[in-house]
Amino acid sequence: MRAIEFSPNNSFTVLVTRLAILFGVLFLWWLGTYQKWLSPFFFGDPIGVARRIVEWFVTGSVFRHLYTTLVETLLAFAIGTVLGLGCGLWLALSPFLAVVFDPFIKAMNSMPRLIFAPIFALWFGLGIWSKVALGVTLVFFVVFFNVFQGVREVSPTVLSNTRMLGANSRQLMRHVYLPSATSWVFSSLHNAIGIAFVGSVVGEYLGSEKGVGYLILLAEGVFDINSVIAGILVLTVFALVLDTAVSMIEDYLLRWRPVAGQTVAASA
Amino acid sequence: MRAIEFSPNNSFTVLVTRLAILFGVLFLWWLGTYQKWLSPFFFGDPIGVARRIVEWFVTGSVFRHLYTTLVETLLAFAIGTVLGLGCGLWLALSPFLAVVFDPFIKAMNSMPRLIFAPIFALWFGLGIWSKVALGVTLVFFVVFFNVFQGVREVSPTVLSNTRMLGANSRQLMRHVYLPSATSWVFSSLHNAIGIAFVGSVVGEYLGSEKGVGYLILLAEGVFDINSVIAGILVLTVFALVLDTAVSMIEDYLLRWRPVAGQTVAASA
Amino acid sequence: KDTPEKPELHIAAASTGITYLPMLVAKQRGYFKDEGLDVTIAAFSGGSKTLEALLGGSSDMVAGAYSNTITMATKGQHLVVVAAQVICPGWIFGVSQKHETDVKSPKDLKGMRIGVSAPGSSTHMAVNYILHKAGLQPSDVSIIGVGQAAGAVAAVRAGQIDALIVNDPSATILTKDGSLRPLENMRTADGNVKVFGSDYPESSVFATQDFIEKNPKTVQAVANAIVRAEKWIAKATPQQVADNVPPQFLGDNKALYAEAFTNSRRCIAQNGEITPKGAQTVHEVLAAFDPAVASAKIDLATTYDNRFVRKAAAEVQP
Amino acid sequence: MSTAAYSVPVDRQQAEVREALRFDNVTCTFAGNGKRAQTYTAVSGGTLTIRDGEFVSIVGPTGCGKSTLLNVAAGLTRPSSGSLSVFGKKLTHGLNTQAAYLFQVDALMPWKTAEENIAIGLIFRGMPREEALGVARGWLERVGLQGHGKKYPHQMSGGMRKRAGLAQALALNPRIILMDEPFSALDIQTRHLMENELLRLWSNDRKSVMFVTHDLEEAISLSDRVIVLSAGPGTRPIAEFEIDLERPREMSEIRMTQRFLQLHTQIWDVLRGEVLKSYARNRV
Amino acid sequence: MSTAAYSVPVDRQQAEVREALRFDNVTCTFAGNGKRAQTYTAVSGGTLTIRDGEFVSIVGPTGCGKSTLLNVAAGLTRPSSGSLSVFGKKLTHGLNTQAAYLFQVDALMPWKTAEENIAIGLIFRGMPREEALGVARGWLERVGLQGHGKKYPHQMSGGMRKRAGLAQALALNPRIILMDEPFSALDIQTRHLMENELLRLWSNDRKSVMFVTHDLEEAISLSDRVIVLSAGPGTRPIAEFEIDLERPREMSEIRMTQRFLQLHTQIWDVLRGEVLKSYARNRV
Ligand SMILES: Nc1ncnc2c1ncn2[C@@H]1O[C@H](COP(=O)(O)OP(=O)(O)OP(=O)(O)O)[C@@H](O)[C@H]1O
Ligand SMILES: Nc1ncnc2c1ncn2[C@@H]1O[C@H](COP(=O)(O)OP(=O)(O)OP(=O)(O)O)[C@@H](O)[C@H]1O
Ligand SMILES: [Mg+2]
Ligand SMILES: [Mg+2]
Repeated sequence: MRAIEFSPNNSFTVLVTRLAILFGVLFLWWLGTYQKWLSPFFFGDPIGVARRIVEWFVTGSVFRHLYTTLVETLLAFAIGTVLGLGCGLWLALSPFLAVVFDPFIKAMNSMPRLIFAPIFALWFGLGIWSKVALGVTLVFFVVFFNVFQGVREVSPTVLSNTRMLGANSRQLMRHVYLPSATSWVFSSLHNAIGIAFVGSVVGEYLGSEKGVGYLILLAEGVFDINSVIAGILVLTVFALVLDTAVSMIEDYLLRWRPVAGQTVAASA
Repeated sequence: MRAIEFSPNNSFTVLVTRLAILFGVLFLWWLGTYQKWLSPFFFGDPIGVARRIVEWFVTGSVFRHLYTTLVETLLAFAIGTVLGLGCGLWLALSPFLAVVFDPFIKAMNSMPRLIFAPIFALWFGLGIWSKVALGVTLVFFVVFFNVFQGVREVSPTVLSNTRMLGANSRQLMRHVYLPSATSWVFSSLHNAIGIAFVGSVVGEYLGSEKGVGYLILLAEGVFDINSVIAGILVLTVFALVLDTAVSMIEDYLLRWRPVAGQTVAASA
Repeated sequence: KDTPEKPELHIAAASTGITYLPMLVAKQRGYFKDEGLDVTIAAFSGGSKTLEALLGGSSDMVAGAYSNTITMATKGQHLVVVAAQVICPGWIFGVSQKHETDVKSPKDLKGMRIGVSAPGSSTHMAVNYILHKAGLQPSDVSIIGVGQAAGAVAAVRAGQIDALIVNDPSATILTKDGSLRPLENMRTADGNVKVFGSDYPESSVFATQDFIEKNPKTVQAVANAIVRAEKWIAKATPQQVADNVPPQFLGDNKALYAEAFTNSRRCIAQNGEITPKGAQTVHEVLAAFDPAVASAKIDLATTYDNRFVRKAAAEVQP
Repeated sequence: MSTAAYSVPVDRQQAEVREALRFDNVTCTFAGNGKRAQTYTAVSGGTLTIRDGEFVSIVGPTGCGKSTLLNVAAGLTRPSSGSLSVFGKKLTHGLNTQAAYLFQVDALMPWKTAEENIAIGLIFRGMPREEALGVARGWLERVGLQGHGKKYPHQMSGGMRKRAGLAQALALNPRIILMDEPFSALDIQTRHLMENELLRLWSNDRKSVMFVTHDLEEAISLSDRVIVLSAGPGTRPIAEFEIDLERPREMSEIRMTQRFLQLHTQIWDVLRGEVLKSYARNRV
Repeated sequence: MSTAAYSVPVDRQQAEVREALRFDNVTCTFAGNGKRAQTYTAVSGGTLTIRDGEFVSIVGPTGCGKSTLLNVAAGLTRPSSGSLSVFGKKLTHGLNTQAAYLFQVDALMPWKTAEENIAIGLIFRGMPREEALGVARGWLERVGLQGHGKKYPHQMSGGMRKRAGLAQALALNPRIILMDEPFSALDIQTRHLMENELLRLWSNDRKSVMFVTHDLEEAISLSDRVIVLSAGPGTRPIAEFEIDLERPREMSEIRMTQRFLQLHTQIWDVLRGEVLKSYARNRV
């Protein structure tokens, strides 16, 4: 109807708008630092950052750091998700334990986990596992709270019906609770991906021998803000890749959902 | 039927079990440090911690720190929740913008925010506002992802019906989206409370002149692990108080929910 | 040459600034390797974290402040310095531009906000000591932990703190543009003596007594490499130094690094030794504010062990 | 009941236009599941008209496309081709604001009590809350739910929810009423009471009603016209019957009249054919 | 269809016990909203029996408590007082595993297609997936849904979902069948086909059926016995009618017989009274 259709399904418009925003922000950033409105001391400059990223990849010096951080993140994400899912399901299905553990879980969630970094270092060493542990403590709770709630939101009728059909508790889990909680789980996963990255980088930042957080810590010490930003940007790209993967799984698992605009357009 | 009924509604059994767990853990902790299975350097000892807490409250020295941290946390929680709710609703209702902004939001979520602490300090000063800002960046995403998803989960039939009844978008928001997303919102709030505390403590940890995070950092600097643990415990208690308040609001708002065991027992 | 007992050595570094140059140079110029060591330097965001790594067993040695060995002695942990990296801490204690006129000496700081790297850290102790000498109580000022890097620079420039104690390169950045006017300069021998009355060992390399007993050859190898690096540094030009620091510890501003080095080079130790006087001074500084240190009976001579560096000085050629 | 002041804005063209709803060659094709899946054409070339003030019933085999047509009439489903006109104006986007729609499935807001649910439409139209609740209580009584106004939907029986939905739609006093099997969950006696109530309301100011039902007797006894849909897929109206029974009609009596039985037989013949066709087609 | 091997375990006592379901003085009181709210007693002192192999219909005014009784029979709702016995055994906890239950509202799993939904009960009983899907496809055909097996519930019409639910429950070949208005969303012709199918299944091995309906003709034509419930609150069975029509019965014909009309009138008289009472009571 209009010359340009601002529809979420028009992937061309979406892409153009995204790029416009991206380059707009980059331009403002560049302009700000170039014109000294933003102190280059804190904000670096886009060209320097780009140069740094290219250099990292050309010399290959970044790979071992990147590899470390990605491994930590993926492990934290996977372990945290599995634990969160497991505990969420388990507690949601045992109301007594849920009520008993409720304050303990909330207490643990409100503990500033950064402070445990030394204890993790004690238990898991300075290698990747202490960072994974930190990441897990962050990811776990995000997933846990959503799974717990998701399970309780299962439609009582569908649940009753499935029980009447003779499902045992394992089958109920697989055929009712999990599918029904799927959108809750994925909502938390989108958050958890970012959190897992935060966990590993912060863990590295507090003490490590390699990883992007280590790079950032060193760069900060010598006021190399461009490297700090470059490190963050590189991680962000990986976070988006991971998120896309999660979204694809989500779309597949939620294919049974009603979608808006169910009728096929005449032209299709 | 059994001598003791392990039912979530039996508040006596619940309390006893909780206390049993609590004291069990405390006892193990005490035993571990007393027998030197756990290094007292890392794990302190429960009696020292208790003594420290009592001392803090008796001398009153902790109050100004506690006050600071609580104010920061509450502000971060409130602002983060409002922003997360606002953006979540806004984007969920404008599919085009949602699709466009999607990668940007995910990117921001995966940035290690700790590293921005200097920038927050620059923008917001070293007072409470930089800690609030840090907390907000944490709370925001937790709430955002859940609200965003919650709004999309609204029953299509109820939505269509309400639109047919003539609701404008503000009314749809108030009478359909918000009530329907309530359990999503609260699921995220339970997580967000903890996160807000983490945010303020970490913020204080990175640069402040008062607050519990400052106390903890000071204690860490002189290896006074008992004070570190005492600080964490005091915060945890406040987190639980805040969480109870949130749960009460939740119960009130979700009073329309079907509850299990709808029939009144004969004895009642 | 003896082969070290533990060739794969993990050193936890509290910082990787100028005062840690001997270690960084030793690593970059292959001195550790020459001694048969494969050293990994782990960077930490503060001194307490390195100690936790050490006691937790995930690091073998720590590059950190000497004062830590004294504090830890009060906790029953026996740490021993095997090589000093500096003879003065390399700090600048200054006031921000805004207070340039009204603060002429530390006693004018009453009621102001003072930035230290972290509450409870060695910078905090030093500030306490300076204030104490000026007749102020710790409660007369607010202490804010702002780190040693961008956070500290930002805090001074934005006027969020009135005074700051900081080392290089932040010190150079801040003094160069006048954001910070030094009150005390602990980067020179004179300034250092003015504040503390003697040497003030800070950055050094230490390990647990246990480790040293079990791995004397390894420790000797470390001492050899550090002393060799110190000797090399003593003769090198700032440009050479900047060229011999691993790039990730340097950033992309070599000129700044060279300049900061010039400002701080007087502090770099030449022979890795800790003097009894210096140790005494550090103890006094700590004892003035930490009752635990004041009351504990600590034999300072057990907190450092100069045997290794002396042997190294005799053997090692730069 | 003074709901008139709050009812939907009255169209200027009303007087001239004689057609409340006009389906022009409407086709609804649904996408299948997955990429390579077949589409399913529920309605194809559906052309029909509901005149202003007319009560039209739609009957047809189950699954043929009646609800789909109602969704099109409400503006909730956009046809794949063809168009819908409301009082002469093409509905190209948005909902049909002239219509109230009683859905086939439960559509009450689960977080509102029965009376709040009924009042909410009026509140949307700007009636003060207290007044709206007053009107809602009147409606509760009319649909036989007095005393149940404070119950939440999950506390009501299926039939009670249906009646609350009915009250919710009718309380708005709309110009067009779309109803999808409103009385199927009610016992016969209650159903007659409701039917009478509906007819009374309708005769007051002659709304246009599009009424989907499976009960042929109900269709005949209420309507001015009964439209029979063919079996799906590709449903279209295949027969129309003018119901020339006299009004006002009394539900429990009219079914015994000669003309009624005659019409019933006529329509039934057409309908049965379609149902059998539909069943056979599915059986293949 | 060889579902027998996977059907629910057969009770040893079966031969001796003649009562499939026995409600003993069952009372169901629901809590109101809020602390100070009144409770609502839906069923009070309900005593009734379904004999083994008997087809019993329950009729009553809308909202009287029929679904509540079925929930009690299924073990989903625990009565406030009184008890339920299944084949002579008191059901004190857990579900009634001998029964299949067709709910009044949609209860299909929205994340499974029609055929998966039908097959799932068999899969729960250990039948291999492929075999279960094969059985499910047979059932799809029987309920007239062939060709719609790959549709998700939201892609089906109301009547189609009901039929899928019917197939889901019946595919399990249970000893007790609880049905809550299974055919109300179907057109008459389809309904007759389904009713015939149900009777055919039932007569094969004489299951016990508890059948809730609003359609008195349906109740009479299917059942051995029709039970009329009183108007709520405090519903209880007030009348029972043995239906002595001969079997096998053909749906479309039986309704014309003399005895049928006679029974219809008898039951209708009782029922109408209750409905009017219920309506009047609500009206106050
Ligand atoms: N979203 C959808 N996607 C795919 N097919 C659909 C969708 N909605 C409806 N259909 C199909 O369209 C046909 C008509 O459905 P509709 O709900 O209009 O039937 P109906 O006439 O209302 O039937 P009933 O009397 O059972 O309610 C059905 O075959 C159904 O499967
Ligand atoms: N959870 C509940 N809380 C409170 N009241 C309830 C609850 N469930 C049912 N009731 C009440 O119990 C009564 C009987 O409900 P039930 O669903 O059994 O009726 P029904 O006979 O099946 O009616 P219908 O024919 O309309 O389906 C109703 O008045 C209803 O409001
Ligand atoms: Mg329909
Ligand atoms: Mg019912």
